[in-house]
Amino acid sequence: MSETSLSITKFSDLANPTRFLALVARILPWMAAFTALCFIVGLYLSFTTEGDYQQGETVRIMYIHVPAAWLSMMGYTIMSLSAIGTLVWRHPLADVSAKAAAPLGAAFTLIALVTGSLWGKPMWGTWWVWDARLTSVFILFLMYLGLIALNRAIDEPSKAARVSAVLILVGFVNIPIIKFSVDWWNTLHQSASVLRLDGPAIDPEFLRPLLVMAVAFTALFFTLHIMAMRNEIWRRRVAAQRRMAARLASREG
Amino acid sequence: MTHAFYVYGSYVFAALVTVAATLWTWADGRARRKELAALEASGIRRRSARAKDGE
Amino acid sequence: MTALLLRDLTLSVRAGGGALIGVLFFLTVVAVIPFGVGPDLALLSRIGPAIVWIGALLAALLGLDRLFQAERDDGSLDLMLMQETPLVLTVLVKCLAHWIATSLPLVIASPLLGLFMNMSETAIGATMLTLLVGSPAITFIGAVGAAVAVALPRGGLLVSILVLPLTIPVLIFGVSATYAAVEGPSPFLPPFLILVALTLFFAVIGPAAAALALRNTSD
Amino acid sequence: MTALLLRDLTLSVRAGGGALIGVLFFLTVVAVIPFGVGPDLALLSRIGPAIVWIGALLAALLGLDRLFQAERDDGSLDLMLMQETPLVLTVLVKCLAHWIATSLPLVIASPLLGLFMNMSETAIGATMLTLLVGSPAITFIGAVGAAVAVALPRGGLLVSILVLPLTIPVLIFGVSATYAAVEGPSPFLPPFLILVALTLFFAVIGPAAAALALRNTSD
Amino acid sequence: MTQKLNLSNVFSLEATNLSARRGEDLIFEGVSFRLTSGEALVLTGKNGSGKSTLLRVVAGLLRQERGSVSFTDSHGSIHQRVGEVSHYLGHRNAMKSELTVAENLDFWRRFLGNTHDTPAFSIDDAAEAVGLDGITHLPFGYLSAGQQRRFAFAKLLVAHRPVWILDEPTAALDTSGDSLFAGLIETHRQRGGIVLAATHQPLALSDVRELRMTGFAGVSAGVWG
Amino acid sequence: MTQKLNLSNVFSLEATNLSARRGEDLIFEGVSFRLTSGEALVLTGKNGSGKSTLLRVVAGLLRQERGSVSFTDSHGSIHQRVGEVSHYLGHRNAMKSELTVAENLDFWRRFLGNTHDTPAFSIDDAAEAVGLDGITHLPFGYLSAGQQRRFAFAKLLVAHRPVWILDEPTAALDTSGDSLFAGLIETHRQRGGIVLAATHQPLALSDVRELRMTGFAGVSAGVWG
Ligand code: HEM
Ligand SMILES: Nc1ncnc2c1ncn2[C@@H]1O[C@H](COP(=O)(O)OP(=O)(O)OP(=O)(O)O)[C@@H](O)[C@H]1O
Ligand SMILES: Nc1ncnc2c1ncn2[C@@H]1O[C@H](COP(=O)(O)OP(=O)(O)OP(=O)(O)O)[C@@H](O)[C@H]1O
Ligand SMILES: [Mg+2]
Ligand SMILES: [Mg+2]
Repeated sequence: MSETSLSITKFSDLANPTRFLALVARILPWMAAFTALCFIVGLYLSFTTEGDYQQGETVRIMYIHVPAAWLSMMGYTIMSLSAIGTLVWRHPLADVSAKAAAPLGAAFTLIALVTGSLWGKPMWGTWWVWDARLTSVFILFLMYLGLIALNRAIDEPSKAARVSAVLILVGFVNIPIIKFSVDWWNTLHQSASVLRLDGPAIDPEFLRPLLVMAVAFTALFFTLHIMAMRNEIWRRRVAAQRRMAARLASREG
Repeated sequence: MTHAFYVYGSYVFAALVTVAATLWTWADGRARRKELAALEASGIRRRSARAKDGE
Repeated sequence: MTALLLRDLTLSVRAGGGALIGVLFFLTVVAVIPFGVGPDLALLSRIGPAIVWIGALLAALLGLDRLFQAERDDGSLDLMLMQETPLVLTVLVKCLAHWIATSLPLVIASPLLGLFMNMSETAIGATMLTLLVGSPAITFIGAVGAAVAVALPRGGLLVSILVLPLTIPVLIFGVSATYAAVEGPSPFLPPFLILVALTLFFAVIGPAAAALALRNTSD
Repeated sequence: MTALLLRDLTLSVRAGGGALIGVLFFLTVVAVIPFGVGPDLALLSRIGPAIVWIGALLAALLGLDRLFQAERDDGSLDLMLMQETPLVLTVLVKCLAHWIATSLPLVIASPLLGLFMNMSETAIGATMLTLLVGSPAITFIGAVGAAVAVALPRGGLLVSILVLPLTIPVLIFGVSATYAAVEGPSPFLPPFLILVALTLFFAVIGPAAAALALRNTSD
Repeated sequence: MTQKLNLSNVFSLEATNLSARRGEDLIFEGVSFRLTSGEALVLTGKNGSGKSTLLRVVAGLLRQERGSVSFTDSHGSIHQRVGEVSHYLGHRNAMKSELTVAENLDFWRRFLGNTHDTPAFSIDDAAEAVGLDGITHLPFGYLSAGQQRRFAFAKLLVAHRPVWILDEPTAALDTSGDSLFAGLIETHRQRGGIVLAATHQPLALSDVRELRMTGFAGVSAGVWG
Repeated sequence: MTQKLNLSNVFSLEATNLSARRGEDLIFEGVSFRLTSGEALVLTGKNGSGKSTLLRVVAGLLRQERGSVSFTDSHGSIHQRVGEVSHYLGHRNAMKSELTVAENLDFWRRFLGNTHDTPAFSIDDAAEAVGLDGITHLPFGYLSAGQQRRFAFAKLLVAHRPVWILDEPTAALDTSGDSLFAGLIETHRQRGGIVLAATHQPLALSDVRELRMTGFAGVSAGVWG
């Protein structure tokens, strides 16, 4: 009895939330500072570079639309990796990571959708079309929302994490569809011009602010993600201690 | 600027969402920290913390 | 495993089960669409394949959400989880039974439906073929949702939100293959092969994910 | 009776239940139709009302077949049958709860759906109105089927065959009233009044027949 | 026990010459009994001997082949539909696993209503009476089999009915639960209630009458004969 | 009883230091036992004390928090997945009420397969063994509660499994059913089988070990500390 309670199993050893919290406390200020710096540079570049001869000033929408679109996919990818961690290694931090990434992913997807719409009105003459890329991004948004709701619906966090993990992995098929939809169907949407095998086909004039903004958005994502993970760990810690307190109280009473 | 509405609209919207997300995350963290402090104050301590005290 | 297949088929005939419901639902749809498009037969035949496909999607989803819940409610799921037979296989067979009971009748009835929609022979043939090939994918995707729904005594609704969108690619390729066969500047084979690939893909992923969900949620 | 209404609504939110499912189904269908019929906005807006109505039918049917089965399976139906409250009233309230949970959201969402389908304001208004008036009839008809399914544990299939066709008139008058409002050589009122009459008729007949079937359940 | 009873508060449950079919078989025939306030009748018999069938006939859930059941209330008027004045606790618990215990009990309390003006228990009191206070906030589906049965019984307490029809009330219960239920049933009888119970394990009740069901009352071809 | 056993046919079921959670509560902790061929362990305890939970952990239907369960077969090889060599009879009967008894049993016989080459009962023999031959053509839903439980037990006979995990097997049974089941369990043990049963009523078994569950093993905050 006493032996088991002392011996730390491999599982809980790996997943030491306390150690994670210490790490976060150390790197969080640096990450926040880096994010802020990137945004300052990125925004400066975004508004000082030339407009496109074809798209005019609206090309500036690209500097947020494209990074947000990338991050909406990256957020889901991070959730998928976490889901693997949950199912294969049963790592509690993976549960936390997947849960914390969902609202962030949803936020960036929303940005991509809205800025895309705002770009579409002047460019295509309509806010919204049911085209393959737009539809699949919309589906991604719905899936984020669904996963958030699913997580809330199950009151047992570890079970919630395992169930969501399965769905996250199944939903991952949507990511390649988003990425390659423009190649598979000829749609209104621009095809890939930055992330291509044969190098970017875009003027460096636009590429520079785009890349800086992409880095800034990514840094923001990770900063918020580890903050949210820390919150989630605290939340569970509070829940565990409350439960313990209730039990001890009822035992005495 | 041509299409200023769309350009600024995008930037304002993106700013709103990112700032909201940041504030929400931060506020959530503060609330959790307060709860933990309250629990600590009411005498419920973490196992490891207790162990350190040599309980 | 044939035992399971036979049992599920018997059950679907005996208890509220699918069989004709898809076809009936479909007939209702066919009865209503002409009001929208008017007596324009050309138009009707144009949207025909899409309508048949949507009907098939909806029909496949009817009752799918209870695929595993019914088993859980009477305790059979426990015994199935305990067996040596890979759970994936059990899930696969259950999907198959569901498909035979609800989607296959629709595939078989689709020529009749095609006639109602004034579709050409090629269109009818192509619809039938794509349905036959593509509809299993819908069942497999739905099975994942059904398996997750078992875990949620309180929230099966969410599952459909999560899983339904995944069927859209199947639909898109199914419909576009059919149109390619009929009108055809674009060739028929590429979308059709993608459809086949999707079905095969989900035939692997679907049961595997469903089995994983079932294993992780039993209590 | 409000207790029953509230409980059923709570259940529908918690357990696999309706609430948003109709709207979601609908969104999926809408997202898919353009892939099928092509991004032809005029066509889309023409078939819009029919599609919204079909969505409503489907939403109403989802889960309706288990309206009383779930109650029987856990024994609640026995207690409901024993009460002094007229059984008709109980059935009516259960129908109402089902309608609020599954059809009403679709009615409320129909303007949004109409926008997606590129429908005109008149069309949207007419669809919403006819849906509001007509969809209860579908629920009432379905309730009869659900009750019979409980009474005949091994004849659930029959029920859908018998009951589903009854919904076709509702659908046809609903859709034709909408089109009359939009395009209109034919006047709007006659089909609309028939729709109202149908709903009132089934509001009386449906619960009465369902109660009768439940009283006569075999065990 | 009857000394406590006010005479104006005496009612009775009467069954005359009942017979019932299940499928096409006659399960029992010529069953008659009369119970007045405070009396209890326990049905015993082999599996499949028709105990549950008789209870369901009395509750009005199954139509009898012949005979009649009636309830005479304290004013002397006769009710044919005994179900309306009865609680029925069947093999199934009639609770939704998705709802919490409190939600379930609250629903039944309001749905059943307190037709007879004897005060009923509050939900917390009822939970305490079945020995499970403090867990009414849990979803019903999260409880163990015995806990579920206890709360199903608590349902009888939250709304008053003079007649209790109980089908194996103590199934899945531990010994403390057995005596708890016996106590609750005794209290109900002391307040003038009538109890009709089917059971395999002897219930620790005082002064009960017993009816032994034998099952399969014989082949009679019914109207086709 | 063990004298009948061929030594090469001796297997064992071992649980070491098991603990399990339900919801977030630790239900039991440090449960260990070892059963060899022919032995039986009976779990007792109050309602909600964790009997069913332990059985489900052993059957592999619920994941333990810590500890392990293993089965050592007659060749000495160790299986981690005890479910595969076990029959589990839970609170629910795992039979479809729309199908006839024969169809149900036949399905389970073929689905479960006879993994161990000990011959199993035919469907009619199994029905006879539980005392209900002649009604296997009825739909399962048409049976009385006790009859349903008997046929659920018959399921254990139509395919052989060395370990039987029984959760209140005799719930809803009459006294003759109790002794019938006790007999069948004894026969299984004499053939070398292992039995693990949770029950409130004493089972008429010879020479059983008993494990008393106490429920709620204590507070622990888990990894979140
Ligand atoms: C709501 C509507 C829109 C959505 C959901 C959307 C979504 C996306 C997504 C997911 C990406 C990333 C694709 C990748 O990495 O390959 C992307 C990239 C891009 N989008 Fe959009 N978009 C929308 C509207 C628009 C509009 C209207 C335009 C301009 C006319 C536009 C121009 C671009 C460009 C130039 C890229 C970068 C492509 C690359 O270089 O890889 N988008 N969009
Ligand atoms: N699905 C579940 N989720 C959460 N908690 C549960 C669940 N099932 C049971 N519990 C809790 O676990 C505890 C043990 O339950 P278990 O079913 O093992 O008890 P038991 O000993 O079998 O009781 P009984 O004699 O009533 O069958 C109970 O307190 C119960 O509330
Ligand atoms: N729905 C039904 N349809 C047809 N026959 C039925 C039905 N339910 C029960 N029977 C038959 O009626 C007979 C009596 O069943 P009943 O449930 O009344 O027995 P019981 O005395 O309650 O038995 P138990 O102790 O097992 O609960 C049984 O032989 C059974 O097979
Ligand atoms: Mg009975
Ligand atoms: Mg138990």
